[in-house]
Amino acid sequence: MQELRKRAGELLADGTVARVLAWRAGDLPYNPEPAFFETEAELEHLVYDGFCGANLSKLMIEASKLEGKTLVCLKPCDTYSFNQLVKEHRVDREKAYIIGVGCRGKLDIEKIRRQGIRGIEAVEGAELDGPEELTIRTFSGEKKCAYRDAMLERCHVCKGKEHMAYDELLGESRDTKDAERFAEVEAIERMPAKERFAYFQKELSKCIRCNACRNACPACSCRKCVFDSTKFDSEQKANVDSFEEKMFHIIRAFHVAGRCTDCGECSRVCPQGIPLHLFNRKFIKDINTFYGEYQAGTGSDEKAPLTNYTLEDAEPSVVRERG
Amino acid sequence: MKYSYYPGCTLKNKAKDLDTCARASAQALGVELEELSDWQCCGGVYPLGSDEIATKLSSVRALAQAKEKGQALVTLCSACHHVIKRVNDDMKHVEDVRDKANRYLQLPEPYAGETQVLHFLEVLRDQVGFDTIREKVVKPFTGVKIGAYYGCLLLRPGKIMAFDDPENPKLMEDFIRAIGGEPVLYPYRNECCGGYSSLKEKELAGSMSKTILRNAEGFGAQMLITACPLCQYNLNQAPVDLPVHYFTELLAEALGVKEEVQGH
Amino acid sequence: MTKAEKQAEEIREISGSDPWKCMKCGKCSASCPSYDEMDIKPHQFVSYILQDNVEALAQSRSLWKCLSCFACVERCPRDVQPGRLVDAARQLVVRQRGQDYLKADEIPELLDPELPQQLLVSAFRRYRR
Amino acid sequence: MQRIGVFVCHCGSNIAATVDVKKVVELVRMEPGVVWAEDYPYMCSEAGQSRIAEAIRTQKLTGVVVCSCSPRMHEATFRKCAERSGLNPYMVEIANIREHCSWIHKNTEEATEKAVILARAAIAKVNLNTPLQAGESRVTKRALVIGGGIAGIQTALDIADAGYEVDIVEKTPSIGGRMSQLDKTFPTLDCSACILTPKMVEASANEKITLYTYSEVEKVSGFVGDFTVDIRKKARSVDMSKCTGCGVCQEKCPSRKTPNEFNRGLNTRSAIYTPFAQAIPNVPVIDREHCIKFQTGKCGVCAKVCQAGAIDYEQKDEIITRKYGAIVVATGFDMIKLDKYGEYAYEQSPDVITSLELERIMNAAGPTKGHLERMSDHRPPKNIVFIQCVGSRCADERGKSYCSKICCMYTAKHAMLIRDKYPDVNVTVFYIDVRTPGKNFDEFYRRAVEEYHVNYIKGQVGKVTPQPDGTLLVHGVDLLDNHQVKIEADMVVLAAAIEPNPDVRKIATMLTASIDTNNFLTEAHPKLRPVESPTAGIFLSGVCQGPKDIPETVSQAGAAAVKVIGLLAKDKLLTNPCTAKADVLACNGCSACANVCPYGAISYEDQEVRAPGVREIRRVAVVNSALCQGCGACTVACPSGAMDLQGFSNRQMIAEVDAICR
Amino acid sequence: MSIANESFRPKIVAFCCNWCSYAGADLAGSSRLSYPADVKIIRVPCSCRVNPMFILRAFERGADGVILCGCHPGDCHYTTGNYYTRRRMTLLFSMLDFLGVENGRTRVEWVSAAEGVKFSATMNEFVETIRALGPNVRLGDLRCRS
Repeated sequence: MQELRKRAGELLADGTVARVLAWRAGDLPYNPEPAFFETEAELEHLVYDGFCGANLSKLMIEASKLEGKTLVCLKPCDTYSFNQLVKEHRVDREKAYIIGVGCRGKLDIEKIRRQGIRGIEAVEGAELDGPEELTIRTFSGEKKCAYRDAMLERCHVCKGKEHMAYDELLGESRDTKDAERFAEVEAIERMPAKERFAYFQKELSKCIRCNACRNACPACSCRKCVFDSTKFDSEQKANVDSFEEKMFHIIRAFHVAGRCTDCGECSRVCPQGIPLHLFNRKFIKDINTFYGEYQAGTGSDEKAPLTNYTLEDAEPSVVRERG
Repeated sequence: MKYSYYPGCTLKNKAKDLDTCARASAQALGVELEELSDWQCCGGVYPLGSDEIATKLSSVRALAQAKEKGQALVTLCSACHHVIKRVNDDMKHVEDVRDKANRYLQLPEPYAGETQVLHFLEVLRDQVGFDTIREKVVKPFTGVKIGAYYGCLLLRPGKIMAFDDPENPKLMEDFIRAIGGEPVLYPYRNECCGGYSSLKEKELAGSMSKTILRNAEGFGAQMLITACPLCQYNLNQAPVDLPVHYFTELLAEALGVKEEVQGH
Repeated sequence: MTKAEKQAEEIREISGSDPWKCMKCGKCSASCPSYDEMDIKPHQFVSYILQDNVEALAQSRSLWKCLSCFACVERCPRDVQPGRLVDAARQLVVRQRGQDYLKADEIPELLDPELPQQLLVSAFRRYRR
Repeated sequence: MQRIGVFVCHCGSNIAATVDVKKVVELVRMEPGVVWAEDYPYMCSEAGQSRIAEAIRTQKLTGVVVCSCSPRMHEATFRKCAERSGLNPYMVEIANIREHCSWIHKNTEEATEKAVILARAAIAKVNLNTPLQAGESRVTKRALVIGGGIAGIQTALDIADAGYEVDIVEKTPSIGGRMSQLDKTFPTLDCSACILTPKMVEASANEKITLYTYSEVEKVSGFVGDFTVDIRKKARSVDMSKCTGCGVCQEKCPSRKTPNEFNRGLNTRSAIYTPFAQAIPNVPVIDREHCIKFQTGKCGVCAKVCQAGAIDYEQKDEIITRKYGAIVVATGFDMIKLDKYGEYAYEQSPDVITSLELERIMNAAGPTKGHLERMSDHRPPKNIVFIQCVGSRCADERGKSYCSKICCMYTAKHAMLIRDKYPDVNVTVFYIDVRTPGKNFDEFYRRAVEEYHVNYIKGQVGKVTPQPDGTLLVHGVDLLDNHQVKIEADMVVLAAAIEPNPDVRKIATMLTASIDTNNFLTEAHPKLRPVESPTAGIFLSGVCQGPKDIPETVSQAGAAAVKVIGLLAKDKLLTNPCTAKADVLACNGCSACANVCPYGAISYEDQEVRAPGVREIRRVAVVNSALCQGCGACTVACPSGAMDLQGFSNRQMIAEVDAICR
Repeated sequence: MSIANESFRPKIVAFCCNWCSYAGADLAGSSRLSYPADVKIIRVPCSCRVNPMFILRAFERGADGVILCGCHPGDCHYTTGNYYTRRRMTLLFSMLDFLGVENGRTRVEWVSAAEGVKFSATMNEFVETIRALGPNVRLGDLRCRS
């Protein structure tokens, strides 16, 4: 963290960058938030630890419009999103100075809470070079929790410790993958249709349409979302319960299919804890099965699966035939 | 190469040569034919009625047994091959037959046409390869003009049997070349010999067989080969002096294992 | 539905053949090795079914003369495959009327020492209940 | 709010017999926006159209819905009617209550209910319609004809005659096509070459016509009026400007074993060759695959003997790019392969031949110099059997489902010619039906029977069995006499089915012209637009569209030419206004739309975007409406809905969905 | 089929491309090849014009089945449109299946302008399937607030 502050300070000072995009402490010890820093003095508020899960690449859309370069701190998985945004002409690579920051997995406060740890006052050992065990101070004393057990779901299916884009690297990264990426999706696929339906009905019923997922998702970056515009609407809008409520998540997943890098921000930010990444990951799995392995954001100029085709593609009836 | 083997009734009796020569040749070629335990007669003719089930069950039993062993099922007699291959096709594609047969048989695992049914000639062509046979031949039939007689059952209906081009087959001709002989092409090689009509309509079968033999003879054949005991019987009944052998007899002879067989 | 219609329907069902596809080209009859023995010729079989004239088919000698050589099945350009209709009619007759073309007591005189089992088995299946 | 008029057509009884049109009128009156509704027996009639025109004027209609037949039938009619009455033609929508309703439903209540729903959907759509203006595009005054057979030649001659430039691209070294392989033509029995050769000469001499022989179409882009085509001129290895056509090279060429395609492989030709004596251009090509010089490097005899120094072993394929206003497909046909018909012994016996091979045998320039003889032993045949419908009218995968149409007539011709020249020869024809619709056709067939005593037997042949003595035993049946027929023939002629030239699939794909399951090109309308492809600017000539004989082919060739001339005579074409359009405010500039556009119609520009609170320069999508064909692929690729299709907009589609599901 | 299903009149939306399937439907009409009136056709220029939004909207408004018909792959009037359709719909249908919606309710069929028989047969079969499935409840209930 100190090193990062120092290096950011240098780059601000020598004019390489006009501002720094990183994280600063939030109102609680475990909710740092994305922030721009424009002076060296402000940098003392910069933090970087296991709770800095937020993917900053989407913020580069706005930053690209500003004068001068922006220093942006990207974790290995964030760089996929960054590349995807560059590919879609949303972010100007020339306007970014990327420090590829190290990552040993990011933390999910809910996972700590789920272990019965309540009244959290502080969490120690979350820093990059911290121990394998977290020490959590609570109202009722000190609790311990293995770092690994508090990791976000997405870190258990880590895409790897390599940065796909950077100008310089700072800090060690670790591949934290210890689960099968598609295991959850497959488990649901194995359920009978009625059970699947019940499962998703239960999950989606929690949605309060706060749009947190949409706001966090780097692929969901439309200037104006179709669910906020009148482009697909008809004159009878007021008479029925709105289209968006039912279909928002399906369409959202469809719109980002082939573009989603599986960064997991949607699930991380959902205040209701809906496993929204399942939609995206189902599409990724299908794309891999039907059209060959594809990972968005690797920086290749391969065509995206939904703007591509082969003469021998599977027919839609494959869905029915596989039962 | 290990296969389940279904000999059929006639091969255990009147057509022993067809069977024993095949076994000896197979051994010489490194093919293992494992006879199914307590197989039952296939019935000789494929029941065309789409609602016939009982008459198909013996074939299904044989097929299911081969499936359990994870082996392809090899047959020699054209009639058995025809019946079993077609029943297998029904089990694969006709839901009604499949359901009913499985309900009758109560197999540990339902059978749905998984077993591959091969005629021994197909094994020779596709699995062993005629080039390999050519290399292993010790007594080639050099200069002998041999006509292949396919008959009906191996070839038709072409879509299901998928044995060879039903109107212009060449598998047995390639076989004849492999054992060093000279194949004689004659147009009646896939015409009917009279089949089971020879029981009651001896004249009909006789005249049909005669036409076939005369035609083959006319094109210079010195002998005919066949895979079917009934064809052999019918052709032999006709008053034409042209020997008709099982193809396995020639194969065993060419491979130098015929004495062995007859020694038994 | 009259009885005749019902029987014709049954034959169509058993055979899985669609006689309406027939264009009366006669390739079946040209290919049939038993043609001369038959009173109702293979191509006529199709017309008889279309006219629901099953009674005539049931009385026909042709049922017992068909060799099941499948030449008509293979060559039919319209996928009607008259051989299947013949066989279905034979089935119907054998099942419903218990007619046997082959009587048990005539068998001994038909046998000869060379005769393969296959022949007997096939003939029994074809000619008897 | 629109002021919509709804017009319900009875179509005589076609609609009114099943749909209660009065009730439809009554119910649609209650739909939002509808200010006028009426029914009429024939809306497409002049009287019907004038009712629409009058309502537009008196009721000040801003939108029109016609409930009638398919829009593919009369949408254009009603749009023109609206335009004449001062209403933008794109404010008209059709509810298809005939093909999609009255003709397929029997129950009046059901059909009426459905008709009302279809009308509602159209009304809901019109409520959201906006006037659209067709753009204009220029017309390149030059036509391309693909295929240099009689169809292509005739089309080109007619176009050239009207004063337009036209190019013929022919794959083989000479124009002439199938007709040049024929000996005589029915029903007049004139010599094929005698009537074809003058046309070929005319085509080559016409200064408006450019021939690209030994050439193929490689790439096609653009659209009606403005196609850009790459033509590959294959290396001929002979300099066309120097060659005098003396033929010495062909005589001296030592490689003589190549099957002669022109004679259907019945004899062989040299590696340097012209397909036939009257070839145009009369310049040989070197078949590099069979040329000793190209295969081994040694030889060069042709170059040595060529006085004109025309042989050029270094010649390369050349790509020519040209612009055309219209393209005519005249790719013709071939006979099907007979390898799956083993029962006719075509592959087993050289004396079993196809009808086209017989044409070559009968032709004085053919492999037997016109003497009728067996290919096996060159003896004259005594008994010839013709078998009809080999591979035609088949329900299985061995053959074709259609009637090849020409076989009955050419077989009568063959039978007659043989009986005329060789009265001792017996000729038997096995037929299923004899089909002779055409002027003087049945008379022609009857002459074969009555005058020439050709033996016609109704019944198909089961099998042809070659006998040891060289005869061919034909196993047939006489269905009328009800007996099997066995004929000892010494020659059997098969009327094999014809099929479109296999190349046509590739060409159709390049042209985006639709093709049916048999590889015949589809016409825009089977009755009313039989020489046009549904793709604008593409026309059809000859057998590529369906089996036909020479007179029919020539008529169609002329008709295609007239359509081309009609198109080229225009200076400007109106373009389809139903094109994609981007809303720059919502455009992300992500390129998803451009990635799926098949026409390259979408580009990106940095534009200044102004909106409340926004004023910036952004990368946004721009559609070139002259290139856009209006498929809509881009609209779905666009996640923000910024890309929309005019005439089929997102909101219009949603309105239709809502109206149907209401 | 139960009696309840016999009386059930499903709402079925068929999107048909103008060049092939709509013409195929016209041909079915002119050949008088009937199919149930439950099917209502919406004309689109190409199957690739069909946005998943349209399909979900139809379900939301009470459709019981949605079928999309286009030119056979390789025969698209616009060369490539149906290839995109094929991918989009495969993924969309797979997702709906994943969510537990009956996969028989959605379908894509390639019907050429010449295939009036196929058009009618397809519609008959599709209506049959939907009737057997009964009214579409699940999709309608798949909302954020149950």
